[in-house]
Amino acid sequence: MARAEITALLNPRLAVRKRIGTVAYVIFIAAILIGLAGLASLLLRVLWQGAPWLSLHFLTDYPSRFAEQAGMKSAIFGTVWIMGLTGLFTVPVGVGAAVYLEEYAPKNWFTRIVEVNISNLAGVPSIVYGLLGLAVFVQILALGRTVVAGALTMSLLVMPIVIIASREAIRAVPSTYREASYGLGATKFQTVKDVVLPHALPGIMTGTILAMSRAIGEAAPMIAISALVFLTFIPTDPLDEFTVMPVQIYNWVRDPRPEFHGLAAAGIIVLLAVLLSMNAVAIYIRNRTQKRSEE
Amino acid sequence: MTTTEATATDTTLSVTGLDMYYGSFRALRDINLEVTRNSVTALIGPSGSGKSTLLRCFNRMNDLIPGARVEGQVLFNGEDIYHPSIDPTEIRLRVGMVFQKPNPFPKSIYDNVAFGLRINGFRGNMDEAVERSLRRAALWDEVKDRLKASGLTLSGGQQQRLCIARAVAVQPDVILMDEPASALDPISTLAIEDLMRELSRDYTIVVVTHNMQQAARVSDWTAFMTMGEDRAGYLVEVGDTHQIFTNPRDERTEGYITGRFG
Amino acid sequence: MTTTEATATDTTLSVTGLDMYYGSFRALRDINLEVTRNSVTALIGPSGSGKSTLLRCFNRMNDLIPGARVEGQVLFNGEDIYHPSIDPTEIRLRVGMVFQKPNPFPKSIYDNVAFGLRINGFRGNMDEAVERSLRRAALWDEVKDRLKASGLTLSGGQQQRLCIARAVAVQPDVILMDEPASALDPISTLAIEDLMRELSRDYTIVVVTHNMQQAARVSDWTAFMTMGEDRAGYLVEVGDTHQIFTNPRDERTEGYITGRFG
Amino acid sequence: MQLSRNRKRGALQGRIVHWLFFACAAMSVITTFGIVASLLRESLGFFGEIPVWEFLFGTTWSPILKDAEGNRHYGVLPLVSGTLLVASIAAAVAVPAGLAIAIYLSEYAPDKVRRLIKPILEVLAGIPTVVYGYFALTFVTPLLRSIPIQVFREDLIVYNALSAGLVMGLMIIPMVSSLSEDAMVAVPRSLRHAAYALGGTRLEVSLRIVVPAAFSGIVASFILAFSRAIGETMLVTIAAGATPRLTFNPIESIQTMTAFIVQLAHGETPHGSLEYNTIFAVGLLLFAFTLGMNVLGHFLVRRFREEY
Amino acid sequence: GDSAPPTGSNALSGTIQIDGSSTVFPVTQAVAEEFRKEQPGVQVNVAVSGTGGGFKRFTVGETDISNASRPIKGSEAEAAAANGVEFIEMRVGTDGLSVMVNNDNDFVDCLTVEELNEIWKPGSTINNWQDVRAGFPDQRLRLYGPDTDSGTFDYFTEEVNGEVQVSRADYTASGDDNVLVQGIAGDRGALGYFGYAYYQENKDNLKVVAIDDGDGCVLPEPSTIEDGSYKPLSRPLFIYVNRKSLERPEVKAFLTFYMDHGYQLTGEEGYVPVDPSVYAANKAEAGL
Ligand SMILES: Nc1ncnc2c1ncn2[C@@H]1O[C@H](COP(=O)(O)OP(=O)(O)OP(=O)(O)O)[C@@H](O)[C@H]1O
Ligand SMILES: Nc1ncnc2c1ncn2[C@@H]1O[C@H](COP(=O)(O)OP(=O)(O)OP(=O)(O)O)[C@@H](O)[C@H]1O
Ligand SMILES: [Mg+2]
Ligand SMILES: [Mg+2]
Repeated sequence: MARAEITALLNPRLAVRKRIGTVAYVIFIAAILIGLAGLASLLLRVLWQGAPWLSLHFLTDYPSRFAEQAGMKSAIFGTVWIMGLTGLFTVPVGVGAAVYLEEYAPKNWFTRIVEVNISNLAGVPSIVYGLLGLAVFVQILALGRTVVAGALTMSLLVMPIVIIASREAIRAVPSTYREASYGLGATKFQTVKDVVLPHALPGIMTGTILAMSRAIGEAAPMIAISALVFLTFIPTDPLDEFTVMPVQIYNWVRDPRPEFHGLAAAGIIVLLAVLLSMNAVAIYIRNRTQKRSEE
Repeated sequence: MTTTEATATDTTLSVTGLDMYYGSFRALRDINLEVTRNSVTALIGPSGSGKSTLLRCFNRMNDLIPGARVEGQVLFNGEDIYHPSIDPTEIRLRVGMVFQKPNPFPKSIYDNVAFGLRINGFRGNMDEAVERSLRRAALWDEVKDRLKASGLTLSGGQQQRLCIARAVAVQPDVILMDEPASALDPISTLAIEDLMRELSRDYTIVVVTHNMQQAARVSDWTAFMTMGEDRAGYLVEVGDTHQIFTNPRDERTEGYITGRFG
Repeated sequence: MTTTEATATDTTLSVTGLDMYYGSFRALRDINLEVTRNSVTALIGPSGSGKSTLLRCFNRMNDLIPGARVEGQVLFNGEDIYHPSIDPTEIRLRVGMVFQKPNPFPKSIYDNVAFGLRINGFRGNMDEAVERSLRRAALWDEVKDRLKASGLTLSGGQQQRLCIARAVAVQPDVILMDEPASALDPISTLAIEDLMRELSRDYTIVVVTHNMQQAARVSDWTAFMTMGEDRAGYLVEVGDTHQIFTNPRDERTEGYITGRFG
Repeated sequence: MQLSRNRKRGALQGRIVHWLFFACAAMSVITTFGIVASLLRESLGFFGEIPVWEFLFGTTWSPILKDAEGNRHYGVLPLVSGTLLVASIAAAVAVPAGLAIAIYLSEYAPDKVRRLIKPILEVLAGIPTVVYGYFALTFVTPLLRSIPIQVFREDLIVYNALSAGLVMGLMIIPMVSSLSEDAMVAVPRSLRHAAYALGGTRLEVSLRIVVPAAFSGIVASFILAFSRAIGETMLVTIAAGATPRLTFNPIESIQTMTAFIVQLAHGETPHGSLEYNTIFAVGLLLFAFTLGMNVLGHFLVRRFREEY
Repeated sequence: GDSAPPTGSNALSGTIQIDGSSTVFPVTQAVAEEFRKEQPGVQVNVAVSGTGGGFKRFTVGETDISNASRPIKGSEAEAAAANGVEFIEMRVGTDGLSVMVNNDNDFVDCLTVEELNEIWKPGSTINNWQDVRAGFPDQRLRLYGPDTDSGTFDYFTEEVNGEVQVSRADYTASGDDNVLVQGIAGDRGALGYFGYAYYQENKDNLKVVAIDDGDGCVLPEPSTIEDGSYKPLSRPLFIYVNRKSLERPEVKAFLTFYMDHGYQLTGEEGYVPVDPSVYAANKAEAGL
């Protein structure tokens, strides 16, 4: 068959293909708009319903059976407690695990198992962590439905996030820094402590903030841990009982009185404000360090 | 500055006053070049002189790079390929390309060759077309028993011939090759060189190469490029390959060919 | 095979029958070499011949590569550095290293120099020690006003001198340098070369270089390495630099030095 | 030089530090064991009384409510069907939308647009799920009910799988899009160039070359997102209902495995009772479900990474 | 009692642990909230583990007060005795379960207990109002009720179906009464039941159904619930107090406050308070 015949058999229909391409493009854009519209309507809905209920006393008052008097003080303080302890438990262990995997671990089957295991733990539903906390911390270790039990549960839940992010950060430290340090007679621990970790710090912080913002919004495991619905006190030590913001919001959503839905929305606004500022800080740190390493 | 001795009707590609920019960086400056039909033209020159860039101007592959911009004219069979009414996909159908690193699709050998035909609505006998293209690329005997195997299972040299078969399948007029053998072992390289000579009976071939011996062996015409202080590439000299290699007119060409510089 | 003319007491490092493996790949074969105290020894040879590998055997940096293994003996001041009772960090303290790409820590200039002292429990006057080291590396005048600035704010050549100051600070016996100037401009390169000559009055220096002129300029002794068909690197010839460059005994050495091969 | 160094102490310290770091890493394995052991421990009592097969294949779930004969039923299939129903609706939203977004971001979007849109989508992934539950219940369901079709106006009740599934779909879009995009970005540029050089349009190159080449990564993103949907708790607790029902009708109220666990953990059933221990049995099943899918998903992610 | 803010010596501190029924919870929560204004130093934790769950903790001495929507069972009392826990029972009010239909429903005003039983018994297949009673129109019937994990459910099933937790399963169950309210308000054919308090909150959106237990149709109203004529869906609400806890001044103060304001707060929360004399009697028994 001659070339001309082949060329004749081709039917590039360019106009049609181009039109199909345009249609597809419109579909892609539409998909993005769906996502953005979903986000926008969610935020607007929350704002619209919650804004009238926002006020200073909402932050400084305890919950009440009267919507006008209700606030989320105990939930805010409970969340602060849980976050603080969770950070305290998670960061050393998570960073330690990451350091082990990146700097110390031999390439053997155990290391493989640990790695696979961590990525799987990241996918375990949060309510399952709640059951773990309920069985192990509340019941077996008899810590009760306390802040410390809640924080331990939350730590296990967000640990994989910290580990994965810290590993990325540690891996990004140029190996020339390690070599220079070893070349000066530093031990492995000195190299890790004085060279690797300082350089990986922004990445670790970003990962930690993201982990914390996950923890701040988790309600399910806290519901499994704590049955407290009404709390007029803020925890003063780790063995106090507690409630947290998302659980408070959940209780308000469940309330049959419509004005409490407004409170729930107001609570959501507070929660999202905290969350978004945490994310903004994380993004800021990420951008700043990216710029620096490009320099 | 151009010194092609072919007549106008024998010219497949004709470049006039071409400037090419990546954003604000001018990568090519005032290129003038005619490419003769059914022959092999070699582009040689030091690294960074814009050989690949020029090659990609011929089938508008540069369009894919954000910020890339062309000024001047490239005529393909007398038609301005940068004219607004021209669809780059159509140009690419008629000006095929083979890349430095063999890049078969992660599909079967058969589907690799059939890809271009399928998307272009080929209505003939596909099996025949695939076989013909593989034969054309001197690959048929080696793969005829495993057309369903993945293209990635082939050796490097076979992969490159598969890529040539893939380019040949849609029957382009021109085949552009950017260092097609530089990632291959010497034996595969010779096979590709033979293939180029063979294909040049029916196709116009433009090949970029770093290998002087290769340029001397396979090409009819040779164009030498280099770059100025501003890093913009330009064409120093174009001519009959034999003449360029034995008797270059420009001393920069001579310096490059004899390995004194570049 | 070794042809050092120094006496035993003048020998800082002495290598006997050294084989070195990366996993199952033998990178070095039967190396025998003596390094003379307070002199510059250059390691030259084609890429992949194992120069860096050999250099890293001298301060056990290869220990950090999983699967790396050494057979044979390396004596440092008469002591076997691969003896099980020896702590590699102690060896590295006494055998310093400067790398191809300047790699100051992302800390202040001061902290870069102080780093090695601090981790080794230095109890003297730190400011003095830092100043002395920076002077030693011919950097003091350029940085004395901005010791708190990040080491990364320096130019490439300054960074490399900072790395030398850092290495010098802990007062090692030997300084290993792996192509210390290859990432630098010519002027910085000359500064580093001067520095090497200067330092060799007090330190034993082993330097890997690709630059023949550099080897000829800075070194007292030159060792030429190449590799066999199995890609294992071995030592062809060691000798007085002047002799190696003017009158090599081995034709492979001559071929390499005159640029005919490698 | 006034360097001092206690080598022995250094070595010992090095070993201690090594083991400390090792212990940190081992924590993750201990956590997994803890999960399995505590779920098994608590559900053993349950399986002592209820045969496993009856649990797994029974079609009625009423661990509290008794039938006419005064019996309770422990067949978990209604919870499983409820879970799969919501997750499937979510997948039906998130898979096409996420894939389309991924194609757009990886093949079409200019760098600036991509850098703007990705963080916005990540915000979607970071919103607490109680918020999604609230949104589904107080916004999406009323919205659906305002659609002038008989099915929605008359038959759609406040708790339904549909709005929970739709909102969950919105929630997992970023997961699909970002993992799929990673997979597509990893496809070598040279393949795209080859396809363009053969006269392919952008869409053809995307759909015929990039998507197939990234296929296992894309499938992995689907699986991981689906697994996330299965494990999602608060959204369904708030919006999908508390009616264990073996149905695939999206306008019905159903109950998922996760919502059941919350219901009992939060409710009045005394701890330690057989009814109460059902939550650990359900938790065990849920864990097995998501574990299987995560292993598969991560296996696929790794496979596509090794391909090029 | 005196409701002067605490000054100096009479400011109390300590923690009071309360657990138990979700039905009584709103009342106790209201009391705790008001009490806090008087004694901000006293921490009152109110949990909801259900009447049974609450007694479980109460009888081992974990809690000071247990909310209950039924009298303590013999077995629970024995457990308390075994653990050395002595307690006082205090009646605080009455709850009337309300049966609801959609506001647009113009054909149902009253249902008999038998009809309710026919509808709600396990295995019941009644899905259309015309099967409930001859003369009712052809209108799809859909059922709403509380979560199976709630005291309301237990109580309703016991009274209507004869045995606790026995019920048909195919109804829309929700722990969130709001959903029930909304569900019934939005569904022409709906029928549902929940606590009287929630009906009170949503009087305008829902239509309440009178119940005929053989003595004619009776609507749930404070008077009918209190005098017991609203049968069988009214039930007593209690709190149980550990006698030992009573030795602590903060518990004493709290209970005094509870009994002083119980009448008002019970009413505010939508239940029917008992006669003021009962609160006084409670106080007397506890020695307050
Ligand atoms: N995508 C791009 N964006 C910006 N600049 C580019 C891009 N591609 C190439 N360049 C620049 O254009 C100039 C010419 O590059 P080109 O790749 O055409 O050179 P070449 O002659 O093919 O070199 P080589 O022999 O190394 O392949 C170089 O300075 C290069 O850095
Ligand atoms: N970490 C490693 N693992 C495995 N093989 C290695 C490693 N480092 C080097 N090699 C191999 O060992 C051989 C010698 O490498 P080496 O870097 O020592 O050569 P060189 O002489 O320094 O080369 P160059 O001049 O390019 O720096 C090479 O074949 C190299 O591939
Ligand atoms: Mg090129
Ligand atoms: Mg080297």
